[in-house]
Parts: sequence; structure tokens; C-alpha cells
Amino acid sequence: MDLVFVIIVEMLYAVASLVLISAGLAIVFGMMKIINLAHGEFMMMGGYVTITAVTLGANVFVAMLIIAPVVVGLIGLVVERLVIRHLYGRLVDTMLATWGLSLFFIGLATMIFGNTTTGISTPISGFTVGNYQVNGYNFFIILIAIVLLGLMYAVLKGTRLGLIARGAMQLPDMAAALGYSPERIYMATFFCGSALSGLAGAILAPLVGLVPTSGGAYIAKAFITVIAGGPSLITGLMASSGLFGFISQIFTFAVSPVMGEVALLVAAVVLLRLLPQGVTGKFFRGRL
Amino acid sequence: MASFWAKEVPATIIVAALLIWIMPMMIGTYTLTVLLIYGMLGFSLGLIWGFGGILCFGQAAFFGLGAYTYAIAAINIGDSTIPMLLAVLVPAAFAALLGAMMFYGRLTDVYLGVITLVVTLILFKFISSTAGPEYVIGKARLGGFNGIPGFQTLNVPGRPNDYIYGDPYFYFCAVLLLIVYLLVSWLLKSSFGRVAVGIRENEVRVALMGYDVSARKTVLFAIGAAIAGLAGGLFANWGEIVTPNLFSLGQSAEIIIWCIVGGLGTRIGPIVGAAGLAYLKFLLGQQSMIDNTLLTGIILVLFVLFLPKGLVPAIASLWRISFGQRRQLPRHGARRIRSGGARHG
Amino acid sequence: MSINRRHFLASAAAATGAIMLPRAVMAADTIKLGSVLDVSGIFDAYGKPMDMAMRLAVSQINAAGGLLGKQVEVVGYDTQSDMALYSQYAQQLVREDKVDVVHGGILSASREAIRQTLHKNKTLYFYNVLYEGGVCDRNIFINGVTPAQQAEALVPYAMGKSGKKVYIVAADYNYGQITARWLQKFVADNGGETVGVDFFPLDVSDFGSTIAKIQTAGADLVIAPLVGGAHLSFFRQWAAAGMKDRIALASTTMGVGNEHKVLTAEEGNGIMVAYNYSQELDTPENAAFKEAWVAAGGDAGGMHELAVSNYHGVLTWAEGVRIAGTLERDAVVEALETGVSITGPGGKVTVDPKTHHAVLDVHLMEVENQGMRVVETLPQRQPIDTQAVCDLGANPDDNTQYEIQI
Amino acid sequence: MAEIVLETAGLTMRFGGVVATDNVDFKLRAGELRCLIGPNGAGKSTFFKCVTGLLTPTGGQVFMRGHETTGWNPRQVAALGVGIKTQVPNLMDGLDVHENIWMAARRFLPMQDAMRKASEVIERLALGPIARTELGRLAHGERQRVELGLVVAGDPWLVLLDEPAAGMSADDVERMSDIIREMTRTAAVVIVEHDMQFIRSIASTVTVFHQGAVLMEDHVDRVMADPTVRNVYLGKKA
Repeated sequence: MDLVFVIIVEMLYAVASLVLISAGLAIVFGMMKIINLAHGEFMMMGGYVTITAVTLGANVFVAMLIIAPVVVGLIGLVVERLVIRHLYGRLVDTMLATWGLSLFFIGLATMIFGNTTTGISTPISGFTVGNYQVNGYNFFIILIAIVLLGLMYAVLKGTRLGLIARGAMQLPDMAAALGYSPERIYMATFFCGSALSGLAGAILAPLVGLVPTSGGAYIAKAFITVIAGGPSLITGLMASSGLFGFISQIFTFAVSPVMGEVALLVAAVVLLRLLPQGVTGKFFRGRL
Repeated sequence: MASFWAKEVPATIIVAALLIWIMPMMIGTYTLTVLLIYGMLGFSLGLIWGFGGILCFGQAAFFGLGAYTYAIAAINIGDSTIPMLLAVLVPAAFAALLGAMMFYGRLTDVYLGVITLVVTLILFKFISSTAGPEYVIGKARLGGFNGIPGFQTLNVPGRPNDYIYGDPYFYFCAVLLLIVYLLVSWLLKSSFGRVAVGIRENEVRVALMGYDVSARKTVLFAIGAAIAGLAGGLFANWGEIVTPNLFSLGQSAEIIIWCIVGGLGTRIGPIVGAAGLAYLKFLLGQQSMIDNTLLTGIILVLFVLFLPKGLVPAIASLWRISFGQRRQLPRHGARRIRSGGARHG
Repeated sequence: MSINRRHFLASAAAATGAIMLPRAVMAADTIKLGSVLDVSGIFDAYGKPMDMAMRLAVSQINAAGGLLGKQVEVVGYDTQSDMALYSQYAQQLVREDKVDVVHGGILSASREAIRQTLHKNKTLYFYNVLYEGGVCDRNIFINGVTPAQQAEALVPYAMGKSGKKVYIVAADYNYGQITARWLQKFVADNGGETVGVDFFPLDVSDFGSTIAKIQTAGADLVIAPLVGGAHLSFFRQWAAAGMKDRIALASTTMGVGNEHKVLTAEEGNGIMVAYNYSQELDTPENAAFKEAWVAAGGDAGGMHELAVSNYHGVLTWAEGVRIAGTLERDAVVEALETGVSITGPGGKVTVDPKTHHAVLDVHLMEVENQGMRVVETLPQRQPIDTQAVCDLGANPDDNTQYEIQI
Repeated sequence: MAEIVLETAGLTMRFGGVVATDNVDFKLRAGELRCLIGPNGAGKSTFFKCVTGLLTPTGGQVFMRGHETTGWNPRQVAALGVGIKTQVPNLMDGLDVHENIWMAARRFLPMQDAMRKASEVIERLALGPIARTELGRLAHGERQRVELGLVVAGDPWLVLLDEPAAGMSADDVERMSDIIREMTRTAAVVIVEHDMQFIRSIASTVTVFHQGAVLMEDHVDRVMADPTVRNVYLGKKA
């Protein structure tokens, strides 16, 4: 019974972490039809910002929830102004340019922080469930993922900004017709996306050993999750994260972690073959 | 077609012969050999991406598959001839299956990218986790992360003890690349090649003409994989070890960068891009002031921003502006650069 | 940064030399030591200090008058964590630079990528890294510890401090697989039981489910030969789940790249390890080494097991050359095969003539406040695993990496 | 009576709750020229897409020269020898006019014959001066003409055109009607069109669609005179 509880927690955690690592990419892709392949490096930078802030004496939660997203968001803004904005509408070119950026940031981080693994310890201690010890931080991540999804929903559904953003998603000219500069909407979107990537990196930092190449481990998963989710931002994110998190954890427990990863990938291939437009391309159409 | 055999083939052979003669005086043949192999690998993606419009994020999968196929077969067979053939055929067959799955499923651009990327990841993860003694094919241990060393390297067919290595191996690879280049040139001149370009330009139109687009893309994809597999087999012979890194995303990324930098839609561009960047990496390894990853990243970003068509087309248009027929400048100056007449008869 | 620039100037000079000058001009008035290491890319946490240690050893040799009256010149290449570059640079070292010895290689794959090239070209090769054991080749000398050397010491100690039921979580590649087998053997030999073995690819960084599995199995002790940055997450998540006080933890790899300095004191304290080197070793050689390291511009806490191994390797080679009185490969090999010893920061290191591996001191240690406190020193452990399969005295032409059957 | 080359029986297409094409029976004989007209949303374009295979109908059947082609994809339909032009111009922009037309001819002819055929089509459509110009650089009218060239080059026995005259100048429209009349010598032609001027100039039989169904079918002059049609279609327009 305790084991079942532990497995459920691990499963929820797997889903939540997929939501976290994919959210930034999903926003940028959903709104701007841009695949940001430097997404993983944005997460990596979020991690480094957190660690640096904590060593400089900041409270760990402030560092994770405020400093890291803001700093990474600003970096994203610079990237958008310098590189991305020249490439709107050129999907493949943006992928290549952001790929280049990802290499650039890896190199930069290596020069600044060196390649030695760094990290901070988890701010929440573990606790006991029957005969098991569970990582308390898992609950924090699950909570953050739920809050994040709720917030995204509220912003998109309830605010003027969300309305404009949804309009821009449907028809890029829509916003312009309403008198908003699409350029500024894209800037804002890219800032938000980058900030979310930074947040995800920051929150996962205490769980992993951080190196400049850490981002590579996330980008493939995030990319797959977002594409498999399909056109609906929030529903798609939840559906594909739920599906992949569930499948990979089942195989991880039943067989081995490798099989968990492979199962996730195989599921992605099968899913895309059956639903080439992603889950929400077929089901839950028109949802957010 | 006539001018192809009468002019282009002899001209290509002469230029290639000159290069094969001159290059070893400047760069060691061992390094040159791997540059040629990378050139062939870049060429394979240049063919399917530049002429077929198929952006494959997993060309490294076919490269690695070719290398592993060679290594495993060579350990089991002990003579290099059949393994070399298998290194071409296995990736081609794999690509045909994968391609059929994707193209008959009408997957395009990003979705195609995801699937090829994911398949590469699966192969990488699988091969990396085969360190245990239970992963054996015939006499060959897969070896996991450490790869497979110590297999039979290239020998004169039927004589397993007469190795082809060192300088002769360089000439072997050079001639092979030349042959592949000519075959692909011929393919692009043929109806198949032109229809492939048509598919790149407008898939729907070509289907509306009654061509089987899915089948044609699958075949082209398989041809690209066969060339990548050949490069993989050659690489295995060169390095005398194969490791899962051959399948890595980093490797795939490099191939794409080679094509972008060299120039898509040209035949020579990806070869030049591959050899040039690989040599640059080799030179950079001899210094340690600037981080090499950082530099590669900057190069890619700058190319996408300022030279999205790549080096070879840029140089060609510069050449045309400087030495071309001035009278036609207004019309031709802004024209898309053509692939050395590849799309003409 | 100043270090980097100095390295750059030195290696750039060497590089331009190699490219620009005709071969005849490069007269053999210096001894050339070739080095191939990952000084950038994902393995540079290992490679950078190794490079530093190698250069330190060479400069000390030169400062003491060089070898055979000549200065030693380093020809170093950065392989950028790319296996293909190992092959290329090995060829470059052998054909263009014509070096007298090659030190380097970090991963086993990188060693295998260059070993045959150096063997064919009769260029002496030193591989100075802790590895899975079994390489049997008269052209190579290896002075890292092997699994049996570690496991033989670590297992009884760790079991004595915890209990009989052992769970093994290992990196999924040759080193991890082979180490796991040795661990199982020594667990059984010491009357224990292995209740589970899990292997993880090097990029797995999520261990939550594994931690649950370990608890289900009811283990008393976890031994974790995990490798690299991603795997460091295990130790972190282990602590985060509050497991540290419930189940004892030991490792044969944690710390070789100074990972224990990344973990906080609370996360790392109490992890049991067994290596040849610890910064906390209280010997005059280690004190001198640390002082020289800092004097050469190195980070005071930057030296680690692999760096020290590389340092030992250069010293061992130099000793062999001195005894042989020549750089000629066969003479140097024969000199080394007399059982040459040096005493370095990690203690006395002796060449085992039969296997070309090292007989060395293994220190049992516990991580304490980001350091490794030496609990017990087991002097001069034989590389028993490789000795079981390799006898270069009897088969001097052997050239294989054996997989040792236990 | 000439052979029936195209026939639909009860052809129906539903999108969710909306019935775009409702139980349409349609017959076309060899050599016939037929225009499909109707107000926006009348279902003529949906009908066209179901016939060409761009959409799979939810009910009913399509026959071409007696073969059932229901649910075929456009490639299979085209491979039968049916020439199709979609509403949005579909051309290979990076290739020149000759290459475009050659490719269409090559589908049914050997290499050299296709070359000859391409030259012949170019001459027939008066595309000679722009034969070596890339499609991406051509004006709209020229592009429409080239697309007709692609259709002609395959020597089709059935031609399906969706708004071939859209956005063309008066000169271009006139030339277009000549080409289409020329086509009818060897093929049956179906045209979806808004431009009544154009329809008159080619003087065809007209099928009027209204609310997914066929309202009437007659010669263009009589259709234009019909009060019901005027009411649903022309009346609105005026």
C-alpha cells in the first residue's frame, strides 16, 4: 500500500516535471510557431543563476521563483532582439539559429562556471510514508506545476493580454488589426517563455548535478512533449505530459530506467504516426 | 544529359584528381581521410535536405548504423567486403522502413524532425546501454558506451590479411567519394532527381500530377541513408573503433551545420562545409583559449542570420557578379543560386 | 585565465610549429611528451586537472635538469570530448610530431581509440585513469586503480559498518558493469547478499523510482559506482529523500572528479569510498604536490584522483627513461618491467611487470565536510583482476582487453 | 451518346453538424464542358474536392470512366489521366516554366518525348518568352496559365479546374477561355467558377449549387435567365 502511494507520487512528479520543462517551449511554439532549441540552455542558465544567487546569500526560494525567471527572461529578450526577430516565419532557420545559440550558451557557461558539476541542496526535507522515505521536494514540484498551469489558464482566459495572445495565436495579423504591434507581442511572449524555462531550470537545480551541458537532457523531452501535445497550449501540454510521464514511470518501475526512457520515445513515435498533428490536433480541439 | 557525360563528368574527375594529388601535400592523409568521410556524410544530408526538402534531424543514426553494422559484421565474418556492403544496405533498409512510416503517414517539417530526432535518441540510448555481456550479435559484443574496438579493417576482397590502410585508404575513400558524387549528380539529372526537386518545391502539385510522392521520398531518404551508412562504414575503418557517440544528437547537429554553412541545394556545398568545419575543429583542438563549442555556436548563428544560403552559393554569386555577363545582371542578380545547372538538362 | 593563456601560447606555438615547419627543422633536441585529453567538452572536469597535473610534472622534471640532459616538451591536444579527435590526434602525435611517449585518454573508449595506433607505431603509451581493468598490451602502462583493488578493500569495510544486504546502482557501461560484478563477488565472499543491481545510462538524472526500489528491497548498504554530472543527482536525491540516515552509502567513483566538493556537507557526509588519492592525505609528498600545484596557478582544491594518476604516470615514465638511459621504446619498457617504483602524492606506486598495471596504496575513506577523511590505508594492493588474465612475461605479444570472468 | 467519364451518386460531405454537400448526383460525358456555380458556401468547392480526392466524402460514390474512385487520394486520381488545378495556385516556384511543364509530361511519357511535349505545350500556351523563368518570379496571370499548361501536358481525358480565371485581367481571361475550348477537343472539363463573364465566353452548360445540393442544370444563358437562380445567387450579388 505504501509502495503504491510512492509509485503514484513518483508518477505525478514525472508528469509535473515534464510540464515544467516543456511549458516555456510550449508558449514560444504555440504563440510564435518557433521552436527554441536553446530552451534547454535557458533552463541550464536558470539553474546557474539560482546557484549563484544562493551562494551570494539570497533566499533559495526567492532565487528560484523570482531571480532566475527574471534574469533568464531578460537574456531571452536580448536573444529575441538580436537574433530571433530577424527570423520570424522561417521555422527551420529559427531552429538552426537557436541550435547555434544553445552551443554558444554552453560554451559561455563553460567559460564562466567551468565544467565542474555544481548544485545546491534541496530546501525541503524528505519524510516518511509507512516504510518508505519520500523526497519532499517532489511535492513542491507537483505544486508548482499545478500553479503554473492554473496561472497560464487564468492569464490566457481571463486577461486582456491573454485575449490578444490568443488572437495572435489564431491569426498573426489579428493583433495588428486590433492595433497592437505584433513585434511587441512577440517580445513579450519570448520573454515569458524564456522566464518559464529559467524557472523550470531553477526549480530542478536542487535535484540534479548542474553542468553547462545539462540542457541537452531536457530539450529533446520538451520538444517531443510540445509537438505531441499539438496546437492547444494548456490541454496539449497536460495531455502529452500526462501520457509520457505515466508510460515512462510504468516502465521505469517494471523494467529499468533505460526502458522508461525508451518507452517514452517509442510512445512519441507511435503517437505522432497515429496523430500527426499531436493529441489536441485530434481531440479536445479548440480548447486552450 | 549529353553535356553531363561530355563535360561535367570529365571536368569533375579532373578537378578531383588534382585535389587528391595536391591536398596530401598540405594536410596529413590520415586527417584528410576523415575529412572526406565527413564530406560524404554531409553530402548524404545535402542530398535529401537540399534536393528532396526532407530535413532529417537524425542523419547521424544512419551514419552510426553503418559504422556499427560494419563493425559487427566484420567481427563475425572476418573479411571486410560483405560488411562494407552491409554497412550500406542495412541503413538503407532501415531508412526505407522509417521513411515509409513517416511519408505514408504524411508527416512533414517539424513532425518529421521530431520523429527522426527521437529515432536517433532511441538508437543512442539503446546502444549506450548494451554494456552487459548479454548483448551479443554473433561473436560481437556491443560494448555499450565504450563501443566496439578491434574489428577486421578494410582488406583486399577475399584476402583478409592484405589490409588497405594509411595512404591507400585515403585514395580509396577519395575515389569512393568521387564515385558517389558522380552517381548522385547523375541521379539529380535523371527524371527521378528532377521530380525529387519538384517535390521539394511543391509536394501537392507533384502529387496532383499523379506522381507517388510518398514512395519517391522514401526512396530518396533511403539513398541518403545508404550514403551516410557508407560513410559510417568508412569511418569505422578509419577510427578502428565505433562508439555510441556516432549516434548522438551532437553528431546530427554537426551534419546539419555543415550543410547550412556549405550551402543547401548545391552538391559541393555540404561536402565543403563538412570538410572545412571538421578541419577547423581539428585546428581549434590545438589551442585552448576560446571554448570550441562557443565558437561553433557563433558560426552557426552568424550563418543563419547573414548567409542563410551558405558559402558555396555566396561565392558563386560573388563570382557571377564579378565575372558574369553584366548585361543580365538586373535579372540574374537577385535570382536564386542554382546548383551548377543541376536542375537543367 | 592566465593559465589558459599560457597554455594557449604554448600549444599554439607547438601547433603552428607542427603545421608550418618542414619536418627536418624540428630537430630532436628535446624529448617530446604527447598528451591527448578532453580539456573542453563534457569530460573536461576530468581532463582539465589532468592536463594541469601533467604539465606540473613535466615542469618539475625540467626544473630538475630534464631527462638524459634534455628538456621535456609537451605536445598537447584537446580532444574536446570527441572520440574521433582522439584517433586524429594520436595519428598526428605519431606521424607528424613523432613524440617519444603519449600520456592521455580518459574514457575507456578513448583509450581503445588510440591504443592500437600507438601499438602499431611502437609509441609508448601511458593510460593514467581508474578503469575497469583487463587491458593486456606490452606497449601500455596503466596506473589507475582497478575494480578489484577498490572493491576488495571497500566491500568488507562498508558491510562491516552497515549490514549484509547490499544494493548496487551502477553506471551502465563497461566500468560499471565490471565493477558491479566484482562488488557482487566480494559481497558474497564476505558472507553478504546482493539484493538488487540496477544500471543507469550516463544521462539518467532522475532516481526517485530507484530510491523507492532500494527501500522495497530492504537493503542495508548501497554501493554506487555512478559516473558523471547527471549521476551526481543520485547522491543529491538520496539525501533529499532523507535516506542518508537509514541506509549506508558507498561508492567506487564518487570523488574521482571532486564530486564530493559539489555536494553539500549534509549530502556527502558519511559516504564511504576507496581510492588511491585524497587531498586530505597527510604525507610530505602530498603536501609538496599541493604546494606546487597552487604555485603553478592551479585551483587549491582542484586536484583529484585522476589528476594525481596522470602525475604519477609522468613520474613513472620519467623514472623508466632514467633507468634505461635512452628513449628507445623497448629499453624503456624493459626498464619499467624491473618493477620501478615512484612515491607520489598518492603514496608508493610500483609497476607490476606481469600486467603493466600498478601496485599501489588504496585508502579507505569517508566523505566528511566536503573532504575525504582517510580511515585506513591498505598498502601496495595488487591489481588482482588483471593479473588473473594477463601475463605479459609469458605472452609479450598479447594485445587484448580481457573481460575478466569471475 | 458519349461515354460517361465522371459520375457521382449520392455524394455527401459532412463537417461535424454541417452538411456541405448533400446527396449530389452528377454526370459528365466525354467532350463536355461544365461549369459549377453557386454562392459562397453552396458546396461546389467541397464537391470539387471530394471528386479530386482532396477530401474523402462521408457518403456516396464517385466513378471515373466506370472505375469507382471514392476515397482515392489526388495522386491516384491524377494517375488515371485526370488533370487537376486547385483553387490556390500550386506550382513549383523554384523551377522554371519549362521544368514545371516537363515534369507533368514526364509522368506519362518517356524522357525525350516529355521534352518535346513540354516545348509543344509552351508554344501552344504562348509561354515561349518566359519558358526559362522561375515560377516564383512570374505575375499572377502567367502563373495561372502555367498551371493550365501543367494540366494540359498530361494529355488528360478529364480536366478539373477550380477557379482558373480568378484574379486575372480581361486579356488573360480571354486567352484562358481559348485554351479551355481547345482542351474540350480531347477532354471533358469541369470548372468551378465565379466569373460569369468568363463562363459566358466559354458558353458552357452550368450546374448551379445551392445549400449543398444541385439547384438546376442547363445552358448558361437559360440559367442566367432563371428567376430562382437569380434569386439565390445573382440576386444577392447585385
